Amino acid sequence: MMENCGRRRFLKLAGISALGLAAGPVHNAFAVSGGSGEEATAEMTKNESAMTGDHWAMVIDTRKLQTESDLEPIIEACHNIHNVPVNITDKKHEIKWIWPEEFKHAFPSTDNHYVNEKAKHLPFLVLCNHCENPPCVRVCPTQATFKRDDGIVLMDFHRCIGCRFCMAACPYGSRSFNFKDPRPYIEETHPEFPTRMKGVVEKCNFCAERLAVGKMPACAEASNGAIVFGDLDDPESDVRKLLKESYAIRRKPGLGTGPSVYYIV
Amino acid sequence: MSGHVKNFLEKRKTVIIKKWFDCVVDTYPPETASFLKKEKDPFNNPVGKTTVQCLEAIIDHLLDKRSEQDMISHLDPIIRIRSVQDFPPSKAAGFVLFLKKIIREELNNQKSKDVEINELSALDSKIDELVLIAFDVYAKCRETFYQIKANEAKNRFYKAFERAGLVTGLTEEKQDLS
Amino acid sequence: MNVRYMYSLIAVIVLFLLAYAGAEAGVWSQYILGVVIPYLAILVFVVFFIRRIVGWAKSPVPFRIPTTCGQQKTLPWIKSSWLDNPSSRLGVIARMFLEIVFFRSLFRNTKFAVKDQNKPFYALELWLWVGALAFHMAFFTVVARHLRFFTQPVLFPISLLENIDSFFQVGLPGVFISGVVLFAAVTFLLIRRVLIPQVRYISLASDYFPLFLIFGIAFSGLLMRYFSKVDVVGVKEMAMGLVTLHPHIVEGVGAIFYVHVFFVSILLAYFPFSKLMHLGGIFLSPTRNMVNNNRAVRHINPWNYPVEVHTYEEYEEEFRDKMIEAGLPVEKE
Amino acid sequence: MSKNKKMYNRNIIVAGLILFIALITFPVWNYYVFSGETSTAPEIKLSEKAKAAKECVRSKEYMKTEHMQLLDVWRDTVVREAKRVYVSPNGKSYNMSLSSGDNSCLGCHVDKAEFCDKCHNYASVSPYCWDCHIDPKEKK
Amino acid sequence: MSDELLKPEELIKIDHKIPSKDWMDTPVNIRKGMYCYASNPKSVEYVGLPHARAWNPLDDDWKLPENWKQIIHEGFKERLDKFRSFKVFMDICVRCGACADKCHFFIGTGDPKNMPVLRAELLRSVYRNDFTKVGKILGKIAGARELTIDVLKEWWYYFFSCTECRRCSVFCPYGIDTAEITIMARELLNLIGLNIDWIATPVANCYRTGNHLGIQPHAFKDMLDFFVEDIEEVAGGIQVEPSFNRKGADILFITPSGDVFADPGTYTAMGYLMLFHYLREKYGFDITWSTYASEGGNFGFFTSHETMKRLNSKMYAEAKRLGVKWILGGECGHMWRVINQYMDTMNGPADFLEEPVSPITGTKFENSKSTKMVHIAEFVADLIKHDKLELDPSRNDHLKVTFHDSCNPARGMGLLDEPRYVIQNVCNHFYEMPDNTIREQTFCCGSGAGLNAGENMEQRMLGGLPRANAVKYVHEKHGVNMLACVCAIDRAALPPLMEYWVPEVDVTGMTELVANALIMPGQVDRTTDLRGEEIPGLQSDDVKTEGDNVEK
Repeated sequence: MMENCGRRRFLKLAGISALGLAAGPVHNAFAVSGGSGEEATAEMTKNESAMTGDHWAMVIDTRKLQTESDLEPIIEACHNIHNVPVNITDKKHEIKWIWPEEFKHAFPSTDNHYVNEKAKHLPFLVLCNHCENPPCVRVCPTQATFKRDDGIVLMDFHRCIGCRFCMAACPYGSRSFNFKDPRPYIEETHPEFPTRMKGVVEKCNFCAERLAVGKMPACAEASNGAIVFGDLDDPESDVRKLLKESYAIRRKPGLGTGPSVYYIV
Repeated sequence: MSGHVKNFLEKRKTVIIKKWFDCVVDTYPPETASFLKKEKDPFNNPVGKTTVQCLEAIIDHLLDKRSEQDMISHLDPIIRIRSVQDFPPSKAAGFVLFLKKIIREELNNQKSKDVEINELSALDSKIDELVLIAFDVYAKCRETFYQIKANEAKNRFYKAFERAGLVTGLTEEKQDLS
Repeated sequence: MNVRYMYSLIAVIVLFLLAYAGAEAGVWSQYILGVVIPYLAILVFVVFFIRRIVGWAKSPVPFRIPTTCGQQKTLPWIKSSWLDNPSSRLGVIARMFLEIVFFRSLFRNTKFAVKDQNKPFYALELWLWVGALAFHMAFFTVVARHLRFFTQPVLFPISLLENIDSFFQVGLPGVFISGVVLFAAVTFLLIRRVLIPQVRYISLASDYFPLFLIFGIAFSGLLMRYFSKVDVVGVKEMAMGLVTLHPHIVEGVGAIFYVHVFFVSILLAYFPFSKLMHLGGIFLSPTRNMVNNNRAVRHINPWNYPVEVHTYEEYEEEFRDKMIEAGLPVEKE
Repeated sequence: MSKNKKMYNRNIIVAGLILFIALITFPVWNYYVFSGETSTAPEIKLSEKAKAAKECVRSKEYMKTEHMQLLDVWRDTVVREAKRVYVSPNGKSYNMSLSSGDNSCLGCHVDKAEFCDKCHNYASVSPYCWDCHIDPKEKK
Repeated sequence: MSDELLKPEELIKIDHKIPSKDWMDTPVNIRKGMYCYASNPKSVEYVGLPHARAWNPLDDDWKLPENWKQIIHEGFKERLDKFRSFKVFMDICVRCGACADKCHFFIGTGDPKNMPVLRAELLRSVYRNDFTKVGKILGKIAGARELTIDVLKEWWYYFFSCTECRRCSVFCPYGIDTAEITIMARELLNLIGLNIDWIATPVANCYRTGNHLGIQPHAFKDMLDFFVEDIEEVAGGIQVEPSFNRKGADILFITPSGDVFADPGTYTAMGYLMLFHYLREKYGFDITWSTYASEGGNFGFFTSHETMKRLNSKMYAEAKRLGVKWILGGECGHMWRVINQYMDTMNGPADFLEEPVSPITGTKFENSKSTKMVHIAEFVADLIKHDKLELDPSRNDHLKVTFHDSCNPARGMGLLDEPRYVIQNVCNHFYEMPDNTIREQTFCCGSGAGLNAGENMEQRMLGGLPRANAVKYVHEKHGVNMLACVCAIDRAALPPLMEYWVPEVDVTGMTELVANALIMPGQVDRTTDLRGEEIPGLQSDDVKTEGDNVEK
């Protein structure tokens, strides 16, 4: 059943659905005689242990992340398991999923010119905001970037054609482009997760592959509780509780993209 | 003539011309008809282009007051062509009559109540008039044609010989046919 | 219903049924379809193709009759059209190249249209050109790509071609653009022949037959690749068997493969007896492959023979008196 | 008049015909003159694990011709629908992954070179799976 | 009564949807006005062509020789063996249809068999039946059919409805040249005595007297003498002195006899005389006319290769007899196709002549170094380029000129820019017709290749319609009133064509325009053009020119 669905999409993409219509009956005729005529009876399901949610979100407690060295293990954990090529020295070609940013860059629209000295020098951990209204999804011509039902803005690397419209559309600079083959720049590849190829855009995926097997995102796990991940639509969730307790801000709220990453300051 | 017919013609002009053109063009063999309809280049398709231009002009001026001389000039190009093509006179000039049927069809289609029966018969007689003019034009074209034919040999050779004084004795009878 | 295309359609359907039945009947008939017929077809193709060309070559080109489509080479300050009116071998080669590879004469189809009253503009009427070019280019690419079945190891240019052809990485297996274009183009050419009355009128059964056949070939090919898969490794094994002259049948490859191969064989065998010979003929077309240097270099007609002429002497004999009277000089007073 | 034996423009036409024959017979002489490589199709060597498992996610025939389609479906389903478990017609569950984990394709068919590349090379198919996915054995 | 006959519904019904029958099953309908009379047996006999007899195309019985099928079959075979063009063109057409709407006869008449592809199929169908195995086995399915009397009649009708203009060949992806096929078909038809009189009689005349009207030598001279008088009148006392058959002249001049005998070619002939006179006075130019080779045009070309060769032979023979250095050719269409593509091969090598050099400018005509014959447009263009002619283009100011490329110089030679250069230097008002109707895409006058008869006037009017239509366009847009050309058949065929379709436009030759503008040495004020018409502006008070009151 699922396979049928997949084939339909393929046809649409290939632009030869007309041929497909004509081919259908002939295909069936041949299927009996040659090749394999097996009926598709397999099923595809989620893992039993998979975490499910309606609106995944992240709350970063900046009070607990005071210095660059607090951030380092978190970043490393992420980049490591996702095979992010960290050895690229050329700043312009740098690939990053999660990284430290100064306050004024992270929150440029705050109209307070006189930020307190502490916040001014505090490194803020930034990543893809998995917006509620993601502009990157709107501009993607191949639907390689899409928004899942659980709120995660995900990239299908198979489909990315490297047009970089999404990079232009993202107001947070959360996306990086592979100008060259990333493999030589990865210290140790992690076989569980694929690398990318040249000409593909990448970004944080909220560890969708870990959620699928019931694990928390790598950054949250490595943060000693400074990063909390959970379902925003669940009033009982940790994130909701946190947000109820403390004052939190989001990046560039004026743009109306609705980030799912909150910062407690 | 009152304005109803005029309005109607103006409103449905494109459709009427299209239908009329199709009818006229269908007087040719089908392979040719499709060429005449399809080919847009006026230089690769002078017959089709002239035909459509003339039909347009005729519809535009059908109800004009002082139309006889104008109508001749509108009918001339198309009939000039048809008169040397392989048509009997009835077909070469009779295409005008298609208009009657087409206008009636259109009136029916539109369920137009505005146009009264006497208006319609007035229109019919306009078209009849047009047919007669068309026959005049046809006759004129054929006449021109035969004059050209008759004159050709004369113009081509006789004239030159005559100028050269190589022909004598016929000068009195010489009449200019051109 | 037009009998001409019905004949051809029925012929192709019959061929299909033959191949289909053969593929199902057993190994012996598969052997005929997969080995005997392809060998025969190639043999017929090569032998009769050459015979046809040699046949043409046996007729001389008595006169130099290029169609000149541009300014001749003349006074040095008048720019001549070296390509459309070639005055040198090089020009002819370039002209032939553009003709054969890009169908330049078809491209010439300009149309003139008057838009606003006095502003004429030219448009190119290019559908036939686009269709024909797409068809031939795609056909060539598809054939070249098929060499992957006939070479081992697969040669670099062939894999390169494959990579370019599947540039748009859509789905799995990746879509070859050439295959889709070929199918679309052959459909277009077929529909054009059936639908445009003018072209239908001039078309013969022998115009529809190859189109239906190639349609069948393209269709079965696409079917095999994208829908009703066959055992590609088995296919290659059989193809290599043909190439190495150790032919054999691989079982379980699928009937559609035999249909495909049978259609291709028929096309090959039919080729030398049909208008498809324009492939060879275009090289021999005197109006295109000759230099227009007629007045500068004498062309020799191998069968030139003396003819009876009306000599000056005979002429003077008849009119001498009148000539003398008119004061015209004569040879004999 | 003409003897009907002679060919005109003989040289160029014969040269053209020789070129034509050379092109047509290219695969044959290419094989005999240059490659000479064995023409038989490669045998797939199953890993011990695969042998032990006896069956794949689908039948052998199905996998032979449709594996690319299956993978195409898998990758979409995994990425876009977050479904990662494949329950085969006979009820067994598999991890819908090309290369990660024991229960993935390469988890069972451990030798990519033997299992994938051999046939792909033979049929001149160069899937771009491995541009991103990592063969655990090749892991740097 | 009129109700019965002319009910629109009925008319429409009758005319709608003629069932599309296969062309092979549609027998030819030889229509009045659309065919030329059969050849006069005397003419056929005179040149010794076979099966001379009186016959009528409208009769059922064409009085064919008993074994006509065999004659055609053998003739067909012989030509396949002799002409690669013929053989290849019979085999490789794919019927793509690119040529279909390129033929002026198809455009004008709408007769589908006038599509070049179908015209050729008339012959190809028989070829398949007689000479290919597939055709023999599959017959009609393979597009083959037997040669029957109906097919033969069809051949005769449609191959004498082709002007061999080669326009279709330009668009054919294989360069299939319908002219070539028509030439072969006409050769075959001539084998059984089927020709048209407008070809057969000129052929006989050319053969005997040297020109297609059969004008005898003294009359030819008289005619030119008359031009001498005329020139004296219009050119203000200039006394030109043409010479004839003069041995030892530098150059021999050959032009179609139409220029000497038929209006408006005669004005072109006067132009030649004035030009030569000017050059003699100024530069000592030495040229002679010939009464023996007094026809450049070659109607043999429309009959058979052999006849073409027989007529063409006179040019070299005369040049040799007179001992000239090279030959200058006048304005003519198919004459130049023959000279350019056949003459040297057929009747050369002309090793008794010298490689042409302009005695005035010293220019070597490299492109004609073997054939030794130069086109007058090339010659004059060279003179103008070297500033050897004193010209006053304003004398042509009353003319708004467009140029019609004649088929043969355009597509069988490539003479496109020379005449344009000349005309633009002698006229101030020059306008081109639309691009797809000029140069290599030029439309035929509709009367070429021997179809310039009187009886087929409808055919000529329709064949010339595309050309006339383009002229009409520039006439309406720019006020063009003069159609220039470099072809004698054009000068004969275009005037009636213009008279019918665009009556305000007249026809001229290139050299007439040159002579109009040429400032003759010692001339008194010229107030008229060569036609004796007052040039507006040069007269104290303008007199309206006559042409204006021609009735519409």
